Amino acid sequence: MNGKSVLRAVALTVIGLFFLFPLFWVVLMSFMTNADILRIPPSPFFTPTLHNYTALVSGELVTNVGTQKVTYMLNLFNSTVLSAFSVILSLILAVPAAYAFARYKFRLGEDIAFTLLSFRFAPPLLVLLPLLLYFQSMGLYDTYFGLVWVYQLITLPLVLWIVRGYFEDVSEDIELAYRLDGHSWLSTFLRISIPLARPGIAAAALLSFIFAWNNFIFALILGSSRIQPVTVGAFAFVTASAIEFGQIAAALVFSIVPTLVLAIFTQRYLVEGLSLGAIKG
Amino acid sequence: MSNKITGLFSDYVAGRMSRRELMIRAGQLGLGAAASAMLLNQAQTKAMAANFDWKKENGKAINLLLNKHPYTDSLLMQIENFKQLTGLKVTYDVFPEDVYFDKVTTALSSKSSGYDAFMTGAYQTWQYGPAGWLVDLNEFIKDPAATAPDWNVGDILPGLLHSDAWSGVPGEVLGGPNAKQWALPWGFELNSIAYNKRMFEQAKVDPPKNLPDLIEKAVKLQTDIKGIYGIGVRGSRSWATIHPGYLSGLTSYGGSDFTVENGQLKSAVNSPQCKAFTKLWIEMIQKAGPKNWTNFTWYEVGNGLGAGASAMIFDADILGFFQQKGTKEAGNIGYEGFAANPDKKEPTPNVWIWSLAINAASNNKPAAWLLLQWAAATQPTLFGATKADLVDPVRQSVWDDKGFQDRLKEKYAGYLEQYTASAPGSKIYFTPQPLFFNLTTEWAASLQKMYANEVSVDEGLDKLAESVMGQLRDAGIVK
Amino acid sequence: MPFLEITGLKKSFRNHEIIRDLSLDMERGEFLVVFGPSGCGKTVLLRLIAGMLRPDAGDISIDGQSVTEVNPEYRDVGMAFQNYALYPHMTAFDNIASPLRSRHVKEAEIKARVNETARMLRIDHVLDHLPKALSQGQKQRTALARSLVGRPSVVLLDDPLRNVDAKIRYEMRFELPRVLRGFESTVIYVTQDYKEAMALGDRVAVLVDGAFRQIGSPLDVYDVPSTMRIARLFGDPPINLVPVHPVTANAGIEINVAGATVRLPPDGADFAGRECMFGIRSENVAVSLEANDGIPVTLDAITPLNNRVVMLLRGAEGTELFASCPQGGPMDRLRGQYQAWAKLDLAHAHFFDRGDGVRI
Amino acid sequence: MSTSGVASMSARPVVRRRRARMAGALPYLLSMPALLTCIGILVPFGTAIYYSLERYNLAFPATRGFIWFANYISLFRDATFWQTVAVSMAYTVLTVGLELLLGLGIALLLWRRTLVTNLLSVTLMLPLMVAPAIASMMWKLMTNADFGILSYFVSQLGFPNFRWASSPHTALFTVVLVDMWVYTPFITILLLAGLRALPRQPFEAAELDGVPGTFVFFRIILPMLMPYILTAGLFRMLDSIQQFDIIYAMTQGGPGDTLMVFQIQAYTQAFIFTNIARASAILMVLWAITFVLSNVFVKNWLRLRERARGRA
Repeated sequence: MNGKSVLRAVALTVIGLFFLFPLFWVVLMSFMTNADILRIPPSPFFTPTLHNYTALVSGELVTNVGTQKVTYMLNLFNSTVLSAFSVILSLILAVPAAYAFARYKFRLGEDIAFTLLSFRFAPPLLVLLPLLLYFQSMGLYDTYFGLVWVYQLITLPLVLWIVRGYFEDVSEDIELAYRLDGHSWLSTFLRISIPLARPGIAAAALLSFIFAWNNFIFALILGSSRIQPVTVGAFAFVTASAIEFGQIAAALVFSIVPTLVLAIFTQRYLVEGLSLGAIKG
Repeated sequence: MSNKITGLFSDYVAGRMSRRELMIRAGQLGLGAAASAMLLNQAQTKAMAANFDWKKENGKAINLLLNKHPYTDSLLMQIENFKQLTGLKVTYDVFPEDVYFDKVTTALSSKSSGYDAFMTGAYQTWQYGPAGWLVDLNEFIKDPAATAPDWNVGDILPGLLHSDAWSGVPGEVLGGPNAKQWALPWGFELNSIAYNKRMFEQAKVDPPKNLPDLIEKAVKLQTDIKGIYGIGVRGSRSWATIHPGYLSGLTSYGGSDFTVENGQLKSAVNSPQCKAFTKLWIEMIQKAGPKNWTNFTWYEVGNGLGAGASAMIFDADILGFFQQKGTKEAGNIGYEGFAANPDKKEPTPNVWIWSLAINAASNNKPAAWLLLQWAAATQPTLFGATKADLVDPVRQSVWDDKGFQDRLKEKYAGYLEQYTASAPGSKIYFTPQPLFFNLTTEWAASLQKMYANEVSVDEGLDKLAESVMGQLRDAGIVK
Repeated sequence: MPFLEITGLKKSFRNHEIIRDLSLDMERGEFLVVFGPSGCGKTVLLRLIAGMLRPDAGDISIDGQSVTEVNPEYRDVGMAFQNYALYPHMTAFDNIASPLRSRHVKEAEIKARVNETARMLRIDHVLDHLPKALSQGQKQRTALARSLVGRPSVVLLDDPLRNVDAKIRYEMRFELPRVLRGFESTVIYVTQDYKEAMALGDRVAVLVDGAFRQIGSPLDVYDVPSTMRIARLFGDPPINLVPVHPVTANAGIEINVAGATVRLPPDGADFAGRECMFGIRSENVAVSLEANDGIPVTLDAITPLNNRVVMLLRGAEGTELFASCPQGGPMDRLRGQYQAWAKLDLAHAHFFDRGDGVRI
Repeated sequence: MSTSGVASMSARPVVRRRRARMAGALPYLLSMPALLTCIGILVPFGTAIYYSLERYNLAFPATRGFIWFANYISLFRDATFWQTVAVSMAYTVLTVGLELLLGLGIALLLWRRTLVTNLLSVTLMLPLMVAPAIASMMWKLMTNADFGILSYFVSQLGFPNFRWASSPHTALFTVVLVDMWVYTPFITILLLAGLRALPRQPFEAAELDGVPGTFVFFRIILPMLMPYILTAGLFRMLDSIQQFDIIYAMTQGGPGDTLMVFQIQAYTQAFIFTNIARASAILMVLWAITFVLSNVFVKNWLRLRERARGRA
């Protein structure tokens, strides 16, 4: 092992510690009682309990002030539905658009692209109150549809701009070749352009899913408690009587799982696809 | 069987049987204490129906906006009884406290009829009321047709009832002649000392008598006992930092947020009393407060006491109450009324009141009032106070109730005494005005600066006063 | 009637004219080599024929039908790209099969035809590989196979031998015509290599600055280049070009080449007094070391090239001339500098206008 | 070769259909759905602009009225507002800058595909999957002076009085640290994707020990990676300048006014003080700044794309 690779190993270890230790600690906490968590000084030695998880699943949380109802599973479901549909819709809308901006230089093209991006930087707070008014008058208040629509502000620009970059890296000749083989524009788009941009699409899908997953202000203001995502759900363990840190930790662990699954799934595309990315003409 | 049981309890409620006898007979029928309590509660709820038509809104539906809180738990435990009693359909949204008021403010501001009634603090009504989002509950309270004769509004602690009533004129006294009853007190907190008996014994000190004494003892405690800090109080950059210990102490020192001269508000945050007290307060935190005081919210204060990180707290009494169960220091918590000013004997605790209010945009106001009326009625309050954690209850009769007192004596030694000492002087000591949150938030921020020695107390408070007056002027509240 | 007919084609990008008024006629089954330096507009021309670009003016018609308005997929044009443009996510087989699939040919027949074509190009053993697993030569053949397998009426080959190593390039020079003949397609073959042009084409079209400057048999282009530019592009070593000022002297025309006076044969056209360029290819310059006839020059350097030797001559005024002669002569073993005499075969001399470079 | 093939071919009638008329409209047809879906948001946005030109505090319905730019003027006269601008900028520059550096470094370390790096490239994504609001709660606990594991470590390292987010001197450092923890993976993913999308051949040598030499890095990798860096930086900038969750959960903008960034200032105005007009004005300024900044990013992005194109 030469000096350079030693250095490399050290660097990776330090980085790994910085990013993973807090999570490791959270996982430990998810098996602790609140009393164990609030020890001075904190200590990794304790008798583990599944109570935090069972409470989340059963929806019954027994605390120092009686039993509380926990809707976390519902929150988990909501988050999954909202994020998944938001991403799917964004892909359907943004991938063709991204292709248009990447492939054709057309009048107002860049302006439209920038406008679409600019939706990302309208601060949610700014539009929330008016949005609430319109949602109520349009009957969109407290509907998944309404939220998925608003979530496009978060997910669509991201998908658009990431995927666009990848389309620009796909060689035009390959598309032309396929056209000359006698295939229509559409099947060229579906069978050549999209597969070749797949790593980008995978990355964009994953990231926008994460951003949709982490948002909560929209659902909070534009929906009732039956439609709230995990983010709001986790706050429910912060009550006047105590912060149930163990619950929050367990909730956090749960909330990671769906995204993690998606990440592992897309990772395949990232790795596989990237080797054939950037087939420049 | 079930008839037999219900019959049994209705007999008791009708006074045809002693409580002792009831419990024995219930035992014979194989009922545990908890179960009997529920049944008793049911029977008593039915009894409420005797001399008032609770069913007048029968079949209507109301939707509640509630905060995740032990009070809410107590309400929901009994909600079935309310449905039976009134024949109303009740749905509710419960939101975590962290985001609760964001939800309330937006929901109300949209003027939607989605929620008929909701939980609120008294301070929020100073915004919601003038904004026109609330109903003046006097319409109902004063209307015999709307309110049960035995509901007995007089039983609700007057200080609290008044604290929820305001004319909307900045500076005009709470509960004054032409005040509107914006909300109905439901459960409340007054501010006093909760301390760790174990530590106090170890350091051989007894509960502090006043602020200088407190500082002294706090310092002694944290020098005698390793790894703890003397006193926990809130310190985050939020209005919530001002209203508990700080304002209670300030009041005791004769300070106040405003003075009213011929109807004109004048900021008093830089009065000599205020400066004197604030100096002590900052000294207290710097000498014996938590290291990360500026991050301290309700939760850090509570955890500190419960987990044995702090020797005492000066905050809501129920915060100490909650730490008595399920925490490391459970059982070691003692309670003490507190008058900060050495020259004063009677505590003057500021209070936080969880209240219920009706949305002005609601289409079912009478139905909503039924819920408020029921929730704050003697019987459900008593149930909450004894079987759940509706503490502190707002009804004198509940405080006088033997069952409730027993419960406190049993598990919360000293709590009742603390309360009796504090109660007489406890009310909201803020001057009602719609910029309450602007003032208190900025106040907290400048306390943080003083704590970090970025500004002197005098300078900080002078700046604060100046800025407050400026904002009042901009808002057209003062000339 | 021509099979492929291009008339008055124009295309410019950002008011920069790439194709200017280009016309071309091709017979069915003809093999045309388009030869031109890089940046002459070859790629744009191909994209126009393929239909990926739309001309600003002019018309393209195949088999009597105008295709200017027709989408690429309907033009029945095949193309092999310089960079192959293989589909990286498909096997060689699927790459080649693609044109057939688009026409919903039965799988059985697809299999037969792909294998047949692959065999012809000797890549039948790698059909199940992904492009990234293929060698340069195999990629190139796959691309070729894909462009041919559908037997399009027009096949465009964009410098297909550019990126393959010398050996394969050499083989393909022989192989391509054979294969293409089998497919009876009308082929446009673009190259930057004049030897390829000479070797392959029935006709060579020289594309310079977006227009064909000369279209003819490879030999015509070599022997009778229509412009100085073309003359330069063809030939290795490059043709000798000397600025001359012909004068009428004692009943004939004389020019001054490398400080010596050369008398032109009487049949030479009369261009006395015109500023022009005198061009002569190296093989038409004979060099002798003894006989004191011809232009006195210094023989500066000698290098073998293919099966000839090339000599660098320097005349008076430092004019440099290339001469070459078959190997096996006396020149082979010479090294260093010599006094020598160059003799020009004026029958193969070219004269170009010094202004527009057009042949005189 | 079989003549049958030829026969079947020449038998095939060559139909050359005309080009669809909409050819020129295609790009518009492709981008319109996305645009139309989002355009709905412009309506509330317009309303918000209007609010910012009003005197509008929910608590004083009576005094509501149109006052043109008075809100903006009073903002620009307000020292605390400029403090807000300064803090937000500092926060944005720090987070985006540090995360780009760290993210790029990690991406390079993970470039070479081995079992370890593949594993890490997923696990290092984990922090991004935790909602910042919740992550910050955890960080607040872990940096708690009494119960916090990190405080414990730091004190073991000899800094028993390190105050993390509670001291004006270290508050910014702390929230930036949390931001880096949460969002660096975002950059890493994008850059790793870009890195692995680069044509490999030029770097085979460089890749041997996984870390490319400085020359290769600055002359080849960095330029080719620039578009990806800009995309990543752009989106980080958009989120960073609008940061709310982390700072609010950790310090609510304190101590003092140390961390009163745009969104916290606006949130306090809108939801605590019910002063909708002022909040809208603040956010409009934020919007304008964001607009300009992202314009810079996009312009450069397009320029680089063009150059990349030229190279290709």
